[in-house]
Amino acid sequence: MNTLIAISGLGILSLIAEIFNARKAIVPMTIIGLLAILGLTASEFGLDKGYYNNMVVVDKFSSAFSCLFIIITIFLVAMSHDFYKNQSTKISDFVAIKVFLLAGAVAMVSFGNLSMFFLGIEVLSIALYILAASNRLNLKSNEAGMKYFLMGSFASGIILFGICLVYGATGSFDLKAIYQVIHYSNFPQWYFIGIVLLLIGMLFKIATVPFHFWAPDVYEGSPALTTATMSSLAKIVAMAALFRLVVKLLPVQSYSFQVIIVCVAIASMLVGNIMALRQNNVKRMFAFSGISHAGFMVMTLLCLNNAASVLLYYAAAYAVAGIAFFAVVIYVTREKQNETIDSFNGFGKTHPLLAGILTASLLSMAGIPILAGFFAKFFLLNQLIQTGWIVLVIVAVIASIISVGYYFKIILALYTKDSEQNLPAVPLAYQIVAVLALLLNILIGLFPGYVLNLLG
Amino acid sequence: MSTLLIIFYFLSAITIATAFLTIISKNPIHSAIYLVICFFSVAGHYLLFNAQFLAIVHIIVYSGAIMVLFLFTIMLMNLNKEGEPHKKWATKLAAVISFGLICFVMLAVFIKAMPVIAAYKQTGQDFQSIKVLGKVLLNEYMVPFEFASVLLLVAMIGTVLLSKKEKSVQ
Amino acid sequence: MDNILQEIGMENYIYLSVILFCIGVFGVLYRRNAIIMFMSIEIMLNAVNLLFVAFSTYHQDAQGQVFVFFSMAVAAAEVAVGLAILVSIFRNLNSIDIDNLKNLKG
Amino acid sequence: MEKKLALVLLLAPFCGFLFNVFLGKKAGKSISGIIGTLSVLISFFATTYFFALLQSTGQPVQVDLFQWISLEKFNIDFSFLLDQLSILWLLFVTGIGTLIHMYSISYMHDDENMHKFFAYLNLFVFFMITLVMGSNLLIMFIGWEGVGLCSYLLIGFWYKNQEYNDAAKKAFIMNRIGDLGLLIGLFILGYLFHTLDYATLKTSILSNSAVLSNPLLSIAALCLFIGACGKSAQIPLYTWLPDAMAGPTPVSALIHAATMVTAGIFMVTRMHFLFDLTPYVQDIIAIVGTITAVVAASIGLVQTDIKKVLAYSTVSQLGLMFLALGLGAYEVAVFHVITHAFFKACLFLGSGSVIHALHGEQDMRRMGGLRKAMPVTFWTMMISTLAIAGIFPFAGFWSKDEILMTAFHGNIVLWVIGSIASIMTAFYMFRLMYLTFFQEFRGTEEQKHHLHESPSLITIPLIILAFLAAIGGLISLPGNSWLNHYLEPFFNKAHEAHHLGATEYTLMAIATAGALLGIGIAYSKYIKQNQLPAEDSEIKGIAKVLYNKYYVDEAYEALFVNPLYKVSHFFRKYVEEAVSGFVFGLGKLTNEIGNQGKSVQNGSIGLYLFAFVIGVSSILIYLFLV
Amino acid sequence: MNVSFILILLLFGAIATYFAGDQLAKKVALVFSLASVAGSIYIFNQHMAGIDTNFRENWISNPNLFIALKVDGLSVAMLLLTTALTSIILFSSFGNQYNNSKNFYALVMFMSFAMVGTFLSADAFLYYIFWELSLIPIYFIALLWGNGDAEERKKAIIKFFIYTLAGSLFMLVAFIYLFQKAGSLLIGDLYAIHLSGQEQFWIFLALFLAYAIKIPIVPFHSWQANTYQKAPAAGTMLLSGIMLKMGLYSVIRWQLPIAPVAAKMYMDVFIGLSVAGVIYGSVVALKQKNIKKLLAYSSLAHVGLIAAGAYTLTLDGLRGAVLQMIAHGFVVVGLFFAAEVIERRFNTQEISEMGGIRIQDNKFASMFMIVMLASVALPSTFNFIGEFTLLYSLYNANIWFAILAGTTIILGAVYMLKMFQHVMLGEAGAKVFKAVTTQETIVFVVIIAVLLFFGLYPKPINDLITPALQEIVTKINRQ
Repeated sequence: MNTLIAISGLGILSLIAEIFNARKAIVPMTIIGLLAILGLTASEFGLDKGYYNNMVVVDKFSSAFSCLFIIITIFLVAMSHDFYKNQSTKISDFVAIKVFLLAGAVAMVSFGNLSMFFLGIEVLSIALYILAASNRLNLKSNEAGMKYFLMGSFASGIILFGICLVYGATGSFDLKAIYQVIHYSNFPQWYFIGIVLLLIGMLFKIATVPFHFWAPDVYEGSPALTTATMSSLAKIVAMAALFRLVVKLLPVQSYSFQVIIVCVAIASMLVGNIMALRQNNVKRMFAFSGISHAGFMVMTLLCLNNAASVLLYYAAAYAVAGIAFFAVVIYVTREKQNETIDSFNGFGKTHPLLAGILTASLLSMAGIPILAGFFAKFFLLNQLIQTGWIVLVIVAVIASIISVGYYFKIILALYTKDSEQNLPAVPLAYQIVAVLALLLNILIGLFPGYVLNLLG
Repeated sequence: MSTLLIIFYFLSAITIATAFLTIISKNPIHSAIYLVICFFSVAGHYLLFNAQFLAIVHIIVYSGAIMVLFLFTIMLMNLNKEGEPHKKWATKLAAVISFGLICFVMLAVFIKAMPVIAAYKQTGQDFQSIKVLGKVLLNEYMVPFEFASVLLLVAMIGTVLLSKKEKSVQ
Repeated sequence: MDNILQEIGMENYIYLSVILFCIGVFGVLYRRNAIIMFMSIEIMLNAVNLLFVAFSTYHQDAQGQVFVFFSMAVAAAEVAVGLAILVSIFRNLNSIDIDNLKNLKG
Repeated sequence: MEKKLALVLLLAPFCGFLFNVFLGKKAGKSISGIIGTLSVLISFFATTYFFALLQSTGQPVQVDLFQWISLEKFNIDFSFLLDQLSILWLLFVTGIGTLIHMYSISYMHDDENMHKFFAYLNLFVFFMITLVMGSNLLIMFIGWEGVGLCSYLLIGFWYKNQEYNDAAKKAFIMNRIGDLGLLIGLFILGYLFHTLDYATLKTSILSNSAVLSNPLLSIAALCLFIGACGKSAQIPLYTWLPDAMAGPTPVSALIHAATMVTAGIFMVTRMHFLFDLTPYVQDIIAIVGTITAVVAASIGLVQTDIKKVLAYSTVSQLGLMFLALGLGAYEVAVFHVITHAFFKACLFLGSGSVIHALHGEQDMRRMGGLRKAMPVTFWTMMISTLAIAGIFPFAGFWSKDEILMTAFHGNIVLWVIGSIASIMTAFYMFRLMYLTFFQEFRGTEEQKHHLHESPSLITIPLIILAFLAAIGGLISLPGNSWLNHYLEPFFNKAHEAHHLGATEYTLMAIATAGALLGIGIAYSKYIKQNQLPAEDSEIKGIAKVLYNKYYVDEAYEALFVNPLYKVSHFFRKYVEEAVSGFVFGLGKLTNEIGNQGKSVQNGSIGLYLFAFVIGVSSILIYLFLV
Repeated sequence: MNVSFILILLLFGAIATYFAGDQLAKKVALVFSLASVAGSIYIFNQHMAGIDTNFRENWISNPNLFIALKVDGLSVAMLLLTTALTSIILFSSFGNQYNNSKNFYALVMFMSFAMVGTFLSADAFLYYIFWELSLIPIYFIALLWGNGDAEERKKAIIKFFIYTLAGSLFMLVAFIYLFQKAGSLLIGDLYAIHLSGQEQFWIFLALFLAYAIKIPIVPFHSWQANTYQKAPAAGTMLLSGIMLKMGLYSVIRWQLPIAPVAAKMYMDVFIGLSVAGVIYGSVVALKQKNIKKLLAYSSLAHVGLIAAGAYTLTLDGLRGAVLQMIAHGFVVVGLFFAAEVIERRFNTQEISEMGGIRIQDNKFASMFMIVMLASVALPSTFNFIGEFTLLYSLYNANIWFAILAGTTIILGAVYMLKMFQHVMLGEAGAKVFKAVTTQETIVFVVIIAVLLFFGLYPKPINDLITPALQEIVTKINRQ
C-alpha cells in the first residue's frame, strides 16, 4: 500500500518539478525516489496484510513483483533523459507517465479487489497507449498508438465483461469474498464464463496467440523506449496479474481449462518463434520473441501451487535481458528511421562492450547457460514436467531451438558484417543501464536461489 | 404482460436499434445522435432499476461529456459527410460472421448456464440511494476512487502530451 | 420498482447486455471509421454497465453500481486519450480510416 | 643376460634406423650404409648365439617385458619367444638381411636418399624380427603390420613417381584386407581361449576337446589364413606383389622374396596346432596354394619385365609352400622357405645387378648376351635358376621334391598341378636366363658401351647366396633331415623318417624330368629358334590373357574398386546432400512458414480483431458448449 | 586442494588472456594452459595416491542442485586430455596471425574451461551448463576466425550451433525428468533411481539425440564436415580433438549407467548405427577433395567405432572407447594441424592443388606420415590399442559388427594413403613449401611422442581408467 502511495506521489512530484523548471533534476530525482521506494517495498517484504478493506493486499508475491517492476522502471527512467532529448519540454510528462504506469503495475499485482485490478490495468494500458503514440509527428508511432488503443480498449471491454460476470455470480469484487463463495456455496456457471473472459483479456495484454496480432505492429511503431517498456515491464506485469488472478479466482482447474492453456502456450511459442525468424526489424523480432516468451510464462498457470517463484524468476530474467537488449538497440537506432538488423552491422568491432552485452542478452533469451534465461527455462520446464504435459515440454524445446535462429541473426550481424556507419558517442546512461542489466542477469544466473527462494 | 415488461421491451428495442443504427449509419453525425439516444435508453433501464443517481451520472458523463467530445472531434475534423469509402465484401462478411458467431456463442453459453440462477431475493434494504452509494464509494472503495484519479491524471497528461507542440530546445 | 427483476427476469437483462455487447463487437469489426469504432467500444462498455446494475439489483448490493462509476471514468479517460491519438493521426494523415493504417505489418 | 641379448637382437636394427633417420644424411652415404649393415649383422650374431644356446640347452628363451594391452578376460604382454622356429627364421632373416644391406651399399650409392633407404631397410628388419620373435599373436601383428608399412615405404621409395606410389598403396591395402582377416581370427581365438600367447594357446587348444566341435575354430583358422594370403600373396590377394617390384631391387629381394612374404607361412606354422585341428581349412589352404602356384607360374611364362618374372615366380613358389602347409607338412614348407630365400634372393640381387648395369632397364627384350660382360652375376644366377627349377643337387630340388612328394601322398590332383607349376617354373626361369644372358645384346649402344660387372659389394652377396642355393638342400635331405630333427621339439612330435622307396625315387625322377622338359622347351624356343617375346601391342591370344595377368587387376577394379568409388560418389553426392538437405529443409520449412505468416500479419486491425473474436469464440465453445 | 582449482585457473586464464592485450594474449594463454596441465598432473597424482579431490557445494537449495566435481579415473583421463590438447592447440596456433587475438585466445581458454567442467561435473545440471557453455566459444571461434566464403561459413556454423543445441535441449528435458524422479541431479542419485523400461527408453533416446549429434553418429553428422572445413585450424582441432569426446564421454558417464536396461535392450540398434557411421564415414571420405573434409569424415568413422565400442556395455568396449578417445584426440589434432601447416603455405585445402611436398620438406612428410599411420591404427601406435580393444569388444557383441567395423582398417588405409599420396608425394609443383618451423615441429613431436609412448606402454592410462570403468560397468549391470 505504501508503495502505491509513494509511487503516485513520486509521479506528481515529477510533474511539479516541471513547474519549478527543474527539468534536469527530474530523472535523477525520480531514480532516487524509486530507489527509496524499492527499499520501502523490500522492507515490507514478508508482510501479509490487506489494506483499506482489502483493496490492496501486500504479500510476498506482490512485494517481490513490485520490486522487480520498480527496478525495471528505474532502468527505463534512467534512459529517458537521453531518449527524450529532442522532446525535452515533455520530459516530466514522460517520466510521470512511466511512474504512474508503475503505480498501475503495482496495483495489478497487489490488488485485493477486482476494482483495483481493473483500474490498475487501465492505468497501465492508457499510459502505454499514450507512450506508444507519443512520437506524434511520426505516422508509425500514431499507427501503433491507434492500433494498441483500439485493440486494448476492446480487450478492456472483455475484461470488464468478465469482471461483471464474476460479480454477477458471486456478488462481490473482493477476492476473499469470492473465494468464500466459490468454495462454500453454489454459484452460477457464469462465474467461469467471467473468469474465462477475464483471462482472455489478460492473454491479450501479454500477447499470446491468437490475441497477439497487435504486438508486432505496436512494438515496431512505438518509440524504442516505449517498446522496451511494453516488452519488459508491461508483459511481465500482465503475466503476474494473470497468475495472481488464476491463483485467487480459479485455484482448481478443470482439464479442459488446462487444455486451453496448453494450446495457447504451444501456439504462442511456435508462432512467436517461427514468425520472428523472417523479421528484419529488431523491434518487431523482439515482439515475436516476446510472444514466445509469453507462451513460456503462460505455462506456469498449469502448476499454480509452486510456480510463482519460477514465474518471478522467468519474468526477471526476461525483463532484465530485454532491458539490456533495448539499451543497446536504442543507442544504435536512435538516429535511424527504422531498426533493421543491418543497423547492427559491424557493431561488434566498433563497440565491443555494448555488442558483448547485446550478445549476452540475446543468449540469455535464447536460453544459453549461465545466463539467467537458461535457468528460467530450466526451472520452468522442471515445474512443467511435474504436471505431466510432456508435449508442452517438447514444444518448448523445439521453440527454443527455433529461437536460436533469429537471436543469432543479430549476433551474426554484430560480428561478421562490416559497418559503414559512424555512431555518436555512447551516452553514459545507456552504458550504465546495459552493464547493470547484464550484471543483474548474470547474478541471478549464478545465484538463482536468491530469487527462487523469495516466494518459496 | 406487465407494464414493466412492456417498458423493458420497448427500451430494449430502442437500445438495440439505436446501437445498431449507430454502427451502420454512414454519417458520423448521425451515428453520434443515435448513440446519444442509445445512452438515454440505457439510462432508462437504470431508472427502471430505481438507480436514479446512476442514471443521472450516466447521462451527464456519456451524453454530456463523452458524446460532446465525439461530436467536437467530428466537427473538428469535418467528418460530417458520408465519406467512408467502399468496404471490401470480405471484411463485411467477416464482421457479420464474427458477429453471428460471438452472439450465438455468448447467448448459447448463457442459456446453457442459466439454470443455476437462484430465485431473486429482495431484502428491502436500501442499497442504491445516493447516501449508500456515497458511503460505499468513499469508505470501502476509497482507494480505487483515489486511484481513479490517477487514471484520469494519466489520461490528462497523456492528452496534453499528445497534443502539445514541442518547443524547440534552445 | 423494486420487484423489477421478478417481473422481467435476470436472464432478459443478461441477454440484452450480451446482444448489446455483441453489437459493439460487430461495430468494431464492421466499421473502418475510427470514431465509429470508438463509439462501438462505448456501446460495449455500456452493455457491461447495464449488466453491472442488473447484478447490483440482483444481489441487492451497491458495489456493482460503484463499479459502474469506475467504468465510466475509464471510458471517459479512454475516449479522451483515443481521440487525442485520433487527432494526431488526422493531422498527419488527413484521414481517420483505419484501413490507411497499414504501414506496420509483416 | 639372455634378456639383454634378445633386446640387442631386436633393437640393433632399430638403432640403425634411428641413426639413419636422424644422422644418416649428415653422416654421409657410406657411413649410413655401413651402420645399417652392421646393425643387422649384430642381430645376426645375436641370433647365432641363441641358436647355439638352443642347440645346447634345447630350451626356448622367453623374454617378458611389460603388460601391453589389457582386456577384461586376459592381458597381452609385450614379450618375446626365441624357440626353434623363430630362431630358424631369424637366422635367415638377419643373415640374408645382412647380405642385402651390404649389396645395397653399392646398389643405392647413386641415390640421394640412400640414408633413408637404409633407415627403412633397418626398420623393416626390426619389424621382421618383432614378427618372428613375438611370443603372442598380437606382438607378431605389430611386426606383421610394421613390415607391411616398410614394404609400403620401400615400394614407394621413389615417391616422385605416382605410379610407384600407387603400387605401394596397393600393397599396403591388399595387406590390410588380409590383416582384417587376421584380426578377426585373433578375436575369435581370444574369445575362445582368453589368450593370444602361443604357448598358452597351444595348451588350451590341445587340452580343450570340447572346442573341437566349435565351428568358430575353423572360422578362426580360415581368418588367419586370409591374413596369410594377404601377406604371402596368395589368391585372391596376390596382385600387389608383382606391382611391388616398383621398389628398388634389394627391397624386392629382401622383402618381396626372402622374408616378408614368408610371414604367412611362418604364422601358419606357428599356429600349426590350430590348423591341424581344422582339416577343412587345411584343404582350402592346399587348394589355394596349388592354384596360386599354377596361376602365377602361367602368368610368369610370358612376362617380359625381369623382375615381374621373378615376382610371379615368388608367388608361385609361395603357392607351393602353402600346398605343403595345407597338407600338414609344415617342416617341408619351412624347408622350402629357406631354400627359396636363398635362391630367390640371389636371383633378385642378380637381376638387380643386371638392371644396375643397364641403368634401370628391366625389359628382357632389351637385354641379352650379358653372360660375357657379367660373369659373376651370370653364374650365381645360373646356380639359383637351377635351384629353383629343381635340378639335382641344388637346394630347390630337395625342397620342391619334398613338397611334391607330400602332395602325391596327399592328393594326386594336387601333385599333378604342382608338377605342372614346376615345369612352368623351369621354363620361364630359363627363358629369363636365355633372354638376359645369352644371344646378342639388344639394348642401345650407349648401354652396351657401359656394360660392366658389378662391384664386389654386389657380387659378394651374390656369391654367398648362390653358394647357399647350391648346398642349402643339405639341411633336410630325405631320410636324414637335420631340419626336421631340429624342429621336432617345436612340433612336439617325433618325425617319422621318410623311407625312401621306389615311389619316392620315381617321383624325384619325374620331377627332374619335368624340370628338364621345361628347360628344354625354353632352350628350343629362345636359343634354338632365337625367338623374342613379342612387343606389347603384338601379343595375342592366350598369351595376351597371360601377359595381362588374366585381367585380374581389371576384374578387381571393376568388381570392388569402382563400385566402392561409385558408392562413395553416391553417398557424397546424394546421401550427404539428402541428410544435409533434410536438416536444412527443416530450417527452410520453418522459415517458409514464417514467410507465409508475414502475409497473415497484414497490418489490418479488422483482421486482428477478427482473429481475436474467433479466438474468444472458440475458447468459449470448447469450454462451455462442447 | 580440490579439483575445482583447475576450473578456476582456466577461467582466470581466459580473463587474464583477454586483458593481456593482443600482443601478449597467446603467451598468457599458453602459460595458463600449461599451468592447467601441471594442475591436471597434480590431480592425477593425488588420484593415484588415493587422495580425494572431489568438490561438492550446494548451489541452489530448491530445486536441489549442486556444484559437484567428481574425480575418478575417467574424468582425470579426460582432464589430462583436454588440458594437454588445449596447450598443444594453443601452441600450434602461434604460427597464425589472428585479428583480435586476445579475443581468440580468451575464447580458446574459455572453451577449455567449459570442456574441463563438462568432464568433471558430477551434477547433471552443472554438467549441462558446461556442455552448453562450451558451444558458445567454438561458435565464435569458427564464425569470426574461420575461413572460406563468409556467407557459407555463417550458414554452416549456425547449422552446427542450432543442431547441437537442439540435441542437447532434449538431454536437458531428460535430466529434468530424472530430477523429478531422483530429487537431485547428483550423478550418484541418478544412478540409484529405478526407472521402468519405458522411461529408460525415452531417456536413453533423449540423451542419445544429444550425444549422437555431438559425436556425431550417422545420420546426425551433417553439420560436421562443413563446420570442420570452415572453422579455423584451432577451432577444428578443439572440435574434433576434445569437443566430440564430450559426447562419447557422456555416453559412458551418463547415458549408459542411467538407462542401462534400454541400453541393453536396444544395444544392437545403437551399435549398428555407430558401425554404419564407421562404414559411411570411410566410404564418403574416399571421394573427398578437400583435405579438412576428408579428415572430418575419417573422424566420423573413428568416433563411430568408439561409440560402437561404448554401446557394447562391456568393460573392454568402454576401455577401448576411452583409450581410443584419447588416442583419436591426439591424432586428429595432429592431422588437422598438418592440414593447417599446408594451408599456411599453399593457402588451399583442395587436395588437387597440393602435391610434391615431401620432396621439399621431408621432415614434415615424415611427421605427417607417422600421424597418418597412427590414424589408420598401425600397431605400436596408441590408436591401435584403442581400435584393437574396440573391435575385440565388438566381436564379443557380434562377429558381424567386428567385421563391418573392421572395414575401417581397410578403407581407412585407402583414403588416408590416397590423401597422403596426392598431398605429399609426387613431383614438386609450382608452389614453394617452406620448411616447417621449429614451433610446428614441436607440436608434431609432442603428438607423435604421446602416440608412440602410449602405443607401446598404455599401462598408466589403463590403470587410471580401469577402476572407474569397472564401476560404471557395475552400475550398468545393476539390477
